[in-house]
Amino acid sequence: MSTDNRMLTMAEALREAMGIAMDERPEVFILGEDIGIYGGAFGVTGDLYHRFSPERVIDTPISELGIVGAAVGAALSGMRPIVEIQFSDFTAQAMDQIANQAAKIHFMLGGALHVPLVLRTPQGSGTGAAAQHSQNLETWFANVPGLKVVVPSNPADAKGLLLSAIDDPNPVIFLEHKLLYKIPGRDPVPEGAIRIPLGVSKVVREGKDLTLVATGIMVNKSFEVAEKLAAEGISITLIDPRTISPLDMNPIFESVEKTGRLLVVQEGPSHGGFINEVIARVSESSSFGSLIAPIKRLAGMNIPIPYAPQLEKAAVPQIEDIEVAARELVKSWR
Amino acid sequence: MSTDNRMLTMAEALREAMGIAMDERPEVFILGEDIGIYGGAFGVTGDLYHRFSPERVIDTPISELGIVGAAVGAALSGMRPIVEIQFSDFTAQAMDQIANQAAKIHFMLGGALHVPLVLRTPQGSGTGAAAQHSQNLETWFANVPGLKVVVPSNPADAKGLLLSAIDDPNPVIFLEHKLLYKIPGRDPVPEGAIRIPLGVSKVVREGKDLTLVATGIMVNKSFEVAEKLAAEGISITLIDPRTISPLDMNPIFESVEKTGRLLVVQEGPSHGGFINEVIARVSESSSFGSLIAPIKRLAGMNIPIPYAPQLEKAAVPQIEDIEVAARELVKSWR
Amino acid sequence: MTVERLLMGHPLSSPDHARHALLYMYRIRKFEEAVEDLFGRGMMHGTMHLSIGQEAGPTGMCLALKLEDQITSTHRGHGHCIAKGADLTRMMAELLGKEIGYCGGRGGSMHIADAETGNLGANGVVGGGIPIAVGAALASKLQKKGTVAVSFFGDGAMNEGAFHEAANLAAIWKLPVILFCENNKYGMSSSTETAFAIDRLADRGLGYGIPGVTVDGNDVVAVYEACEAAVARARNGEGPTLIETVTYRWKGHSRSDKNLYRTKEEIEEWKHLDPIPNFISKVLAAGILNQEEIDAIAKMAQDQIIEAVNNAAQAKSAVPDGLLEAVFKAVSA
Amino acid sequence: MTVERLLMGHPLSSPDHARHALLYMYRIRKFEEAVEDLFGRGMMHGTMHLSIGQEAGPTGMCLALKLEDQITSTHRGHGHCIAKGADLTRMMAELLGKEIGYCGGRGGSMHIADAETGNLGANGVVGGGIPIAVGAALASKLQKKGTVAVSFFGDGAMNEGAFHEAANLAAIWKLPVILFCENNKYGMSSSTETAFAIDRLADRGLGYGIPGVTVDGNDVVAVYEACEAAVARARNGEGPTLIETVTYRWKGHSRSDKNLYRTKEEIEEWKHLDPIPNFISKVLAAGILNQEEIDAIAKMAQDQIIEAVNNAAQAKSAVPDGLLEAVFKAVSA
Ligand SMILES: Cc1ncc(C[n+]2csc(CCOP(=O)(O)OP(=O)(O)O)c2C)c(N)n1
Ligand SMILES: Cc1ncc(C[n+]2csc(CCOP(=O)(O)OP(=O)(O)O)c2C)c(N)n1
Ligand SMILES: [Mg+2]
Ligand SMILES: [Mg+2]
Repeated sequence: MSTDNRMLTMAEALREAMGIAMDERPEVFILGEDIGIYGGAFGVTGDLYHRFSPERVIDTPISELGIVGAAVGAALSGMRPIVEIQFSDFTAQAMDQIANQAAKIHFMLGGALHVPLVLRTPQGSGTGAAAQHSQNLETWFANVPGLKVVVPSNPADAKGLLLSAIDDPNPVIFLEHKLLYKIPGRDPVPEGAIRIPLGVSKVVREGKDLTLVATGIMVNKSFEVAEKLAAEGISITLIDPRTISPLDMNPIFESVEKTGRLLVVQEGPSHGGFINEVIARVSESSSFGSLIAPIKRLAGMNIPIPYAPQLEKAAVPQIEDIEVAARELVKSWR
Repeated sequence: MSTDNRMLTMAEALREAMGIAMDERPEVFILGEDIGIYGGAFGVTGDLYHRFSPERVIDTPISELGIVGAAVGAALSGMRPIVEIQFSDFTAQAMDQIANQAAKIHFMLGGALHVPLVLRTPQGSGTGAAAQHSQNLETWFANVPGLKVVVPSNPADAKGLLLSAIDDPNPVIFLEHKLLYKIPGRDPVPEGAIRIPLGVSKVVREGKDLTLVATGIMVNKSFEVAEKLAAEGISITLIDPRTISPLDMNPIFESVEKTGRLLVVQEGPSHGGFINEVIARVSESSSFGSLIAPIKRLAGMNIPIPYAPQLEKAAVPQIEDIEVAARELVKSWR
Repeated sequence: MTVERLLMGHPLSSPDHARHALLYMYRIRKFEEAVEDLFGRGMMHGTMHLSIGQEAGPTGMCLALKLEDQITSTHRGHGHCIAKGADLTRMMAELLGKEIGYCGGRGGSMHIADAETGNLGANGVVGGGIPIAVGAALASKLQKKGTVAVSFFGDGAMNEGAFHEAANLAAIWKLPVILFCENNKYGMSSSTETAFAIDRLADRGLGYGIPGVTVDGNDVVAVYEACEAAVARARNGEGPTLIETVTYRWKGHSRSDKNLYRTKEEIEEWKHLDPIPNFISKVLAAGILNQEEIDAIAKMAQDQIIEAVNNAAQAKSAVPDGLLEAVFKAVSA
Repeated sequence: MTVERLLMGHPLSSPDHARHALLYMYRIRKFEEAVEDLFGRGMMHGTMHLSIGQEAGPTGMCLALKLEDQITSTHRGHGHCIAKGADLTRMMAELLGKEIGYCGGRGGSMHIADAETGNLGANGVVGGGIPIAVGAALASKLQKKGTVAVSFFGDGAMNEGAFHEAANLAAIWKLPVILFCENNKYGMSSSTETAFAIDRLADRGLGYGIPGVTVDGNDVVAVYEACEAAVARARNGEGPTLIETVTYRWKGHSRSDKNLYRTKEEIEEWKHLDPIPNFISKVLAAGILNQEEIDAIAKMAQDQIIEAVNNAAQAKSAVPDGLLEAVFKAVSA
């Protein structure tokens, strides 16, 4: 199969990355609930259980705290575990091992040990699974020093970033929007062990009227808006940070200096949400002087995600909302 | 004792509030680790165990998830529990019951039930207890819709806010900086059941050159700076939001419109930290147009809190740092 | 409906009791079948966890409970909810995202609660309801209400820290709570053989000083008898009981389940242990009801479900207005 | 120092073994006394949790371990750390916030780890180290290393969800791990009588299918024998063991403890059960060492601690430079 037409879904791309890493390094293994015969609640591990062995794709009981803790211990002992938490909402169960143990051990122990662990988990709304199965929790992790946090928006990035995350000697939280699992990206997924370094923002498209910074699934929604508005002569630079810790601000600063307008978009609730970091960094930077309009933020409502589809949609930014926001920002601040 | 000279410590003020609430309502009770005979790890419950009974001041095993969950169940059943978590770091253990249960039940159940629960816990650095006992975790809670979050900076506010929190039919996270427990505030603590509503920011002092928004212990440090700089002719409006969810922005907008300069200060790590919300709200508001200088943010370093005192101090904003930041912002943007 | 709920007692103790037990088991069965059908036809949203095959557990348990007694339930919660006496229309309406639904369309299947019948809610979090039930029992004790709380949970939930911490609190405080484990052999795809190194899950009680009993979870009579004893203990101030009911879920864990982790034969075997005919044969043997009466009960249940579906389908869909105000209960002045 | 660490075997099996056991118990005792003194004189910062009275547990356990075997420890971790063979100067330097300290002054008492001796770290979180030890044992099994992991934890930690989930994983995967509970009767102010509804904490093993043994935690010989058997089981692939050692902490939980929750008499009683004289009398009775040799060991331990304090005190204080870079291990190119 040629590289050009490898239009994988994100689930396929993630699986490919894990398979490559497991072929490369015997110390890589996966553990999680229903990742074996079942193939994962969202089918991400798929056939890895059969391709490798029950010793390398380990099905666990329903014990998030225990399995993340076990992964920490294994990581301290020469292994490179990848833990899958079935829904990001249940990282709450494992928060001590994530935030108090994995994140802090290297620093707290003066560098004596380190924790090469990847925690992959699906987040986000849109499946009708309601408040306890639909959260975006990147804000929790981003504010914990010692964690790297990745929020991929497409299959090709997901693969390259996951390979880097597995290589990384530090704990990496890998937050996958569940609506992206089954859809192919816009770009083909390169074959082989091609890595994308953590901490490099991607300029998805360039424009001169507006800088739009979006994370995860909002990158896709924003892309559609940018294409549509381009036809109307509104030209948008779309930036996908890809890793939110560390956060690469340079392309954002550069773009803001060019466009003078900034719109930031995240799915999670706005109040105290991560995307504010982008606003804060611009506000305290010298790019601040280039702004010709107030910064605009679009984010989820400050409510738990409701069940009924018509309510669920209202809770998070939709394409139309982004369009309205972008249009307004450009039009009313000419 | 006259009201004028009741210079209580924050621990005393909190204890007084709990005692008043327990006298007022039979459904108020406290549960937590070592809050009985021991009087609490930081002495906050003190003699309440003796004044009331072991049934109303319930000593628990070391089971944070269990006791917060039990408090949720009791709150659903007509009681008004106050849970003390010995260190805020261990809210990580209870995060499912806090964020997935308490916060969401009222909304998720369509209003059928509600959770009148107060979770009190000490946070912050400065005691040499290192990375797992020194975090500021308000960012986690603020981004969870359904939680109210209080960060008191002084004994009088602490008392009035805690009384309101206990009255509130919703879950309230009450984050007490542990260095404040033993020091009296600047203002006397009124006697009796005087309540301070949640969601009202306090203008601590007024000035015309700079708006300084600080939370928790940073209010005290900022106050000292404001007083010192006043002598040099730099006049600062200091605003203490007191509750960060809900967040009352009005006095902040008003002040920014007057001063044109904004400095925000929090102890917790800057990356993705809560205080960014203040920046975001100003940036997207009409007050944005009044800014004559970039917004400045001062926050903890993005590191786990280290042990040795000289390192610990370096990790979070000190009075001198606030002074330098305030001075620079005013001087270089005249 | 609520009057009917007040029936307590041994399922074989009178025709009314037998009728009640049977009606509730049928209701659960038919409700779940209707849900499956609606999902299959794309008329329902989200996910679903059906309790077909597990009807005897909640029915037997709730026959030992008063209306004021409380329960916490699970992601697989329709059975518990029905057994405790919930309104079928409001349940179905919730699943269809309607305003009259128990949660006004905000919660869906995994979050139905019913304050009137003491149901503190289903729970999307495995193990999440266990500490909550313990807290309800603590409230009962503090308020001297004399009520009992029951936490339903699956075998899988027993490996969560929440179970452990809650069980210990219940034990040391001798709380009036029943830890009701529905051991249906699997937590999603993981079997109890792989997830436990013990054979009898009720043995977990030993580590807390809680009596543990294991019963046939497909026998509503056996379940009732164990529950009745546990409730009596609880009301007497003697503390919690851990009841393990051995049962089986006929359907996949949720819609997307391909059942790769178990055999068709195993599923068929368990279908032969259907709790409904199991109870019917006892009722007939005891001569409490005749076949005609039994058929009428089945029909009544079916009619009630059809009515619930129709009512729910015609009800007004939930609208997004007021969501922000719905997050907090208003502070009364 | 590391050579010395390699001594394994029964404490009464030779003069060297007896000397080793005694030296390590004395080291722990004297180290803690020095820490108490330094804190008292305001020369140390933070908090401290002393293990005076509990010296036999870690000493007995570590006599059954190889250097490569791993441990996870607790907030009360000095004893575990010393018993596993850590360098006393680097430990003391850490407590004094020095650059040569085990954590470069970044961790302090609650976070000392020592990769060389397999100590994965003390832990400020009660129960935090238990799943980590299980993970180390999982790594040992996956890598076929043949090493054993030990998790030290207190009675209080057994009521954390972390204990439960970790114990079950260890059991179902038959991991080479030892769950070593130091039951010193209290978790801070809460007694085992109030925090548990069982008498023997080792009974918790029953719920997981893990053998549980209870031994006199002040008898280094009894501890060693139980540990030796558990280590053999673990290395044989037979899985985990839960060992409960019954012991007592003489000092308050931490510096601020006023001991209001226990009586002076109780403390005095336990002081009579001092593990050090307890072992000395056995050594003398067996004629393995004489009094003079024993006195020399006590003095050697004391001298080693004085030397450690002096070295540590003279070392360079940690400086805040480079803290930001210390958060992550550099990604190698
Ligand atoms: C804390 C948590 N972890 C994982 C899940 C995903 N999940 C939902 S149901 C389920 C299986 C539960 O098994 P069990 O407790 O036996 O209940 P059953 O489904 O068999 O009724 C899993 C893993 C969840 N909802 N919550
Ligand atoms: C998760 C957590 N909860 C609470 C604390 C506060 N705390 C520190 S030590 C301790 C008592 C621990 O008791 P135990 O496990 O018996 O150990 P011991 O102190 O007796 O050695 C408590 C409550 C903590 N450090 N971590
Ligand atoms: Mg099950
Ligand atoms: Mg103890």
